[in-house]
Amino acid sequence: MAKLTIAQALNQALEAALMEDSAVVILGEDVGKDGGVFRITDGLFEKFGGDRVIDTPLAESGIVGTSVGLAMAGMKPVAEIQFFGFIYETMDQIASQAARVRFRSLGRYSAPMVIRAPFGGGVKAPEIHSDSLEALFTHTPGIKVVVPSNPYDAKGLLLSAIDDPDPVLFLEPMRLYRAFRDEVPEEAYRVPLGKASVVREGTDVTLIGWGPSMALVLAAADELVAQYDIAPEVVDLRTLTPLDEETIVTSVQKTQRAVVVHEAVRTSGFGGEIAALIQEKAFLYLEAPVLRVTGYDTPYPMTMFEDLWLPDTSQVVTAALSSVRF
Amino acid sequence: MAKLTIAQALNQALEAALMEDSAVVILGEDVGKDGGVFRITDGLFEKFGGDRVIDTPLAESGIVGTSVGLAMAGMKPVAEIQFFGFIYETMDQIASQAARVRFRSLGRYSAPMVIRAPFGGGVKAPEIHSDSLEALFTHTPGIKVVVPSNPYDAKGLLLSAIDDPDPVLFLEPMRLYRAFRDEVPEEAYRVPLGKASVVREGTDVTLIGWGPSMALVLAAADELVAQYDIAPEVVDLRTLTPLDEETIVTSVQKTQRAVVVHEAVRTSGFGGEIAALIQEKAFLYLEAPVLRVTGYDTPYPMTMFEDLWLPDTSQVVTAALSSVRF
Amino acid sequence: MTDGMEMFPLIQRLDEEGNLIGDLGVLSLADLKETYATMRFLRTFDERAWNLQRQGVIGTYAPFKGQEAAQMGAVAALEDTDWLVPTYRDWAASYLRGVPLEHGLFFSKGHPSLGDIPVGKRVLPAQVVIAAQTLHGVGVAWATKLRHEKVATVVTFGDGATSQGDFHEAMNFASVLAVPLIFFCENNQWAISVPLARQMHAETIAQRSIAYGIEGFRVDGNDYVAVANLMHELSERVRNGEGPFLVEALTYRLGAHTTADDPGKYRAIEEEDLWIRRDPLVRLERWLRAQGQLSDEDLAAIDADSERKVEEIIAGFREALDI
Amino acid sequence: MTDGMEMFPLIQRLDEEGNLIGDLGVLSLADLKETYATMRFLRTFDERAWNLQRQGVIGTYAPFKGQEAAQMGAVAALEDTDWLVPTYRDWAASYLRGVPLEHGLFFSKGHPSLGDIPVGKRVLPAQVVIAAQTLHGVGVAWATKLRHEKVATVVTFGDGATSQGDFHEAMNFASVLAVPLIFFCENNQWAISVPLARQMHAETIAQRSIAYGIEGFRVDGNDYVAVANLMHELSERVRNGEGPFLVEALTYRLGAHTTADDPGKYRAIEEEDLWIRRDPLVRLERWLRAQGQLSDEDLAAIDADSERKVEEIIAGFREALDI
Amino acid sequence: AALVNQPVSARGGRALATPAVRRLARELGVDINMVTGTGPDGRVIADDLRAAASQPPSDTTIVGD
Ligand SMILES: Cc1ncc(C[n+]2csc(CCOP(=O)(O)OP(=O)(O)O)c2C)c(N)n1
Ligand SMILES: Cc1ncc(C[n+]2csc(CCOP(=O)(O)OP(=O)(O)O)c2C)c(N)n1
Ligand SMILES: [Mg+2]
Ligand SMILES: [Mg+2]
Ligand SMILES: [Mg+2]
Repeated sequence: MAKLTIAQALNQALEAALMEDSAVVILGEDVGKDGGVFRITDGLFEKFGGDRVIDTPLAESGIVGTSVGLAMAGMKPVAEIQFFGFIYETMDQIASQAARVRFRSLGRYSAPMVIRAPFGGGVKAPEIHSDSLEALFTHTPGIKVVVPSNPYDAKGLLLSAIDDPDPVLFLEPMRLYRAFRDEVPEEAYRVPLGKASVVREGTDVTLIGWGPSMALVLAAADELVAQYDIAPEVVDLRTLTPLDEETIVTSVQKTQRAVVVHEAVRTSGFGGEIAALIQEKAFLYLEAPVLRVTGYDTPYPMTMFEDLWLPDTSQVVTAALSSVRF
Repeated sequence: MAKLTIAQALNQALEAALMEDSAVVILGEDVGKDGGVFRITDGLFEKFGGDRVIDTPLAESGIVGTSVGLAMAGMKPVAEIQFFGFIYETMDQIASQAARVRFRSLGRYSAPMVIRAPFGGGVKAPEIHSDSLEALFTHTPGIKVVVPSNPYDAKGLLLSAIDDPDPVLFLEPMRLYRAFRDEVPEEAYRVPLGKASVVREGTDVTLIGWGPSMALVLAAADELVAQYDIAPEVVDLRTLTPLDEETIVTSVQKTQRAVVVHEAVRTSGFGGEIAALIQEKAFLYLEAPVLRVTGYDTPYPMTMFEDLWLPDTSQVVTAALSSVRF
Repeated sequence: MTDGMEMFPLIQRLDEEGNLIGDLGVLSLADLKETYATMRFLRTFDERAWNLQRQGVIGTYAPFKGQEAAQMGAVAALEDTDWLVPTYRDWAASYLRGVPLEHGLFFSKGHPSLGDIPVGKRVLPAQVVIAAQTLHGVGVAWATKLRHEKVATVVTFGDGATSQGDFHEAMNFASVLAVPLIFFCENNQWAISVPLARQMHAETIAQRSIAYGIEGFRVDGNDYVAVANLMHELSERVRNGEGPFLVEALTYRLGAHTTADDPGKYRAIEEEDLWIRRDPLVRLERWLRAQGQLSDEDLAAIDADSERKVEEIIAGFREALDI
Repeated sequence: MTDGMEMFPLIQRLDEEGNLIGDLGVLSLADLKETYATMRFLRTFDERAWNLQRQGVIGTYAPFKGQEAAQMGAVAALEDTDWLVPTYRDWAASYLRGVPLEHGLFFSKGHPSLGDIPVGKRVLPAQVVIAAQTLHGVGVAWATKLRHEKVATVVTFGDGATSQGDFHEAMNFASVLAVPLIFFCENNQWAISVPLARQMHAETIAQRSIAYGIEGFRVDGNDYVAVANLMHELSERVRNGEGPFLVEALTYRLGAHTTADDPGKYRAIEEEDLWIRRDPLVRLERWLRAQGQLSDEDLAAIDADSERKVEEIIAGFREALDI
Repeated sequence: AALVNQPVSARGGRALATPAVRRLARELGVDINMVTGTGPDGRVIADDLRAAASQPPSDTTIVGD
């Protein structure tokens, strides 16, 4: 099997989708000739032509709003928002439009569309480019939020997202685009939406993350095992909504402790929802409060200081230790 | 002292602000001659003229974006967004612009501006008009979120919001605009931002709400006392960010139980943040999980069914009872 | 600076006195008789809905009174395979495309059936967020183009909607992508309490087409003959790949913005009177009478028929909702 | 359909051969000698910044090479009390308004000092979100109008920015409110990899002014004499309450979008060559030489001076960041 | 209804304890508020409960069921 980066795995998924279904079109800023600023759509314009892979004018609401129309009329648009921070421009078209099509029309229409966006920090990008805003969409009924953290999931989840009959926000951890390679099957396999993955079994504390934070969580898990003889269970949520509550609750009922890790600012981040859920569903099992390792409650800093701002492995280790030792 | 509705109290606050400071201007859709669709700015156009109370073109991003410019250049704009559901149009100008002015310019510029918006359900308004989206902004560093629930607070908080040197989102529970009257002093008093109010002292369970949900919380509290001999402590948050953690934690340490009530959909609502916070800060005191009474995880329904969808007093009572009996 | 009125002279075929300027174009006398009956029925419905709200039977209703010719003309040229992407005031237009008029009542009642477009009818549910549907119109038209279907899409919106960023993005996308779409603006000159002159500084909405390098048209929206003919021409042209186009239909909201609104607060009675004289129904009636095609008896029959149909609709509505 | 090129003929005063068409207008020969020296210095800085990135000293940098005349002209007429509301590529324009050039390096380094505008200078921090600043420009200009200050505001943005809804809302608000603002578009013909023809269907950006009922101008953005003269005229007019205006300055991004970008993927070398011949610096040099006002020695002196100043800036920058 | 005598825990009648310990108290049928905590800050820990459970019930305490 070929070893691919997340970027390559995504490119394969998009190519497979374009081949499988003539209703699939890719649109966004610079996704055509340029192959996207992160080269995720590289080569697709050349292979499928300008009717399938479309450079749009520079207007995010336009990209998402026309996608809603395309989708209602039977196409399957896969829109790229160049950086997640620019998603603000599209909030009405996502939350009041795409997410409500099925509801508004009593199922007469649906909006089978995917909005892809690179997100997360650590790549020294300018202001607004690195923000983690997934919690805005986990609070938006009608849209699914999917966040892969490795090449295998990236390909399989993206194909499932494109198959989905309703809108899916697909968030790609840009720091991990080319950070490592994994074995990725050639064929167009699917990874189901709505299922978390227990990437490491353990008994002492459940570490929960998604997308970019999985890198820290996995490194912290190694350290906990190696240095502290602690056996963490590691859960990669993969899909934030609909949330796989069962996997989370089962794990915490076993370990009785949990730490949630995300890059987004702390207040009202998705970590708060996870903590609220755990204390509600596994209350009598808890030996320690659910702890959160997150970004600070400030705007994402200028990148000279992003490493100071971003949660890191040692913070995850510290949180896990305080949980275990509580 | 005059007994005023929330609507009248807000009108008084706006009039006082326009009189006190020539930098204050009011802008929005239909705020001028029409006095606003809820008549909150009634009479102000006549009193202060079209340079101070301005009907803008129909464009919310334009309203907020020009307000950012006005504020950076020394004015104190008070912008009205006709219904909170249309705030999506302005997300970039609020979250990436207004909220970051001070941070971006290292304090060289600031954006002293208020964005007012009626919100919440129960008034049989069309689609998108009734959504409770406060959690999108509690997740936005750099902007304060203020939500009065009664006439006295409404006036005092709005004046404090206008005084504030940074942007404030001021959310007005439209169902309560004219629901009842309270004594409101004539003068331009202030109610400080960032301070919750313990509106009823009790020992058995802490009920937490804000804005429209306070109506249910207070009714439920009465019922708990009268019918179940339970003494709830009632906290009206008034300001969501910055949050008055101390008041919440102190109360829950005393009562050992908490129920949070909001109209917004459950997942990633601000109730999740409150629950996460309580289990973290008062963990060893908790006799029961923090419970949430919220809207369902669906788009706000067509209003024929809104009463079925909206949280009601009996749900708050039930949650308080399950907490106490846990 | 450009004089929009001069660049986009008002297209008219039937003036407010009921005089035909030129000919009927693609329309026939029979068409106009039918149109008149339908328009009268729609007017009856609209006024009746208003009264139902006043009686407390339904909630907030947005009347289309005065805009019947614009809405009917907007869809006059559409085939079964064509699309309509409407806004919240377009009950008349949607009705002609197969959406029951009850939907207007469902809307005012906050009933979900409002969104239940009959299967096979190519109409989107009424849009509440101003201008959001303009982008959906672009997407729908683009989908038909990508599939090489020979169909036209019409997206409707108000004058106020042209201030929104989405309108601009839609016009720009549509023109760059050359999609088979007609942007149809019902310029009723008010956005709730804001008159057009405070909504924009340009003289006409039609001139906004220039910003996108496409053709624009300004038509008397109270003149069904003019609107229908223009839309026949343009929908044929978009089906042939010549779109998009922008049409400004100059009309007037004779009623309040909604039943929750009081126009007395912000607009002059003289203006209303002026536009009452320009009523689209009146000029059609005058012309038909002048042709000897409409007698008092005909009129009584049309009215009776309208009443009956409206009663039926309301009965069905009440039954559906059990009220 | 309207021919934008015809309606908005390109305003030129110094052609690419260095021939003056007409006269210098409000500028003097001395002005142009100084302008040339400054432009050369700015070019030196920009090229040096590019190299610093290649050496790994700084991060992503957005070069303004080729757009110097447009940026310098945009602010040529501004007084101390006037405002500039710039976008992320406007280091040259901001520099002339009192913002140290280091800020361009701070930006590429992700250093917060980027936003630390010197006290007393009426410039906003560089904007990253495309078109967001156009609305801030309207607000700033509106504030000055409300306070009856007699000042002009200039907001700058790229061609790509004109596709955003915020641009439209800004143009519309500005025209309705009649604010003293000049919208200055640096049309460098590319938005990263997207050429203007895929960005919009209209022939010119200037013609978008018609949509708002305001005056628009299309000027050769590589011709400092033309841009500076136009901005003198317009800033005086906006101070007198005649604004807003839209200016399209036709220019070209000679470099890559940023140091992270490879234009070879999407644009033809012939096009780049064409615009190298239209370099704003070259035509100024030709003209000055023809006037006998620029010798090889003068040039060497200017270069030496530029180098020295750039070295100083970089030294200061390295010291500030301790790198 | 439960009839309870004067609580003896660290803070005026209400025990400090993790929810998991509270569960154990339920399982053992011990009124956690009657148990003296020996954990950090007087927190009731599992061993405290087990000790309390192995003691014969005091005649003044009846835990209702
Ligand atoms: C984005 C948004 N902002 C505000 C509103 C509230 N609103 C409803 S109708 C209306 C005026 C619309 O005017 P126009 O587009 O001219 O349409 P008309 O009502 O005249 O048909 C406003 C401001 C809304 N529905 N959506
Ligand atoms: C809202 C938003 N969308 C996308 C981007 C990413 N982006 C940065 S520059 C750019 C192209 C801008 O083109 P133009 O406005 O012509 O300015 P130029 O770079 O040519 O100076 C894009 C798409 C952004 N910064 N903001
Ligand atoms: Mg917008
Ligand atoms: Mg209107
Ligand atoms: Mg450009």
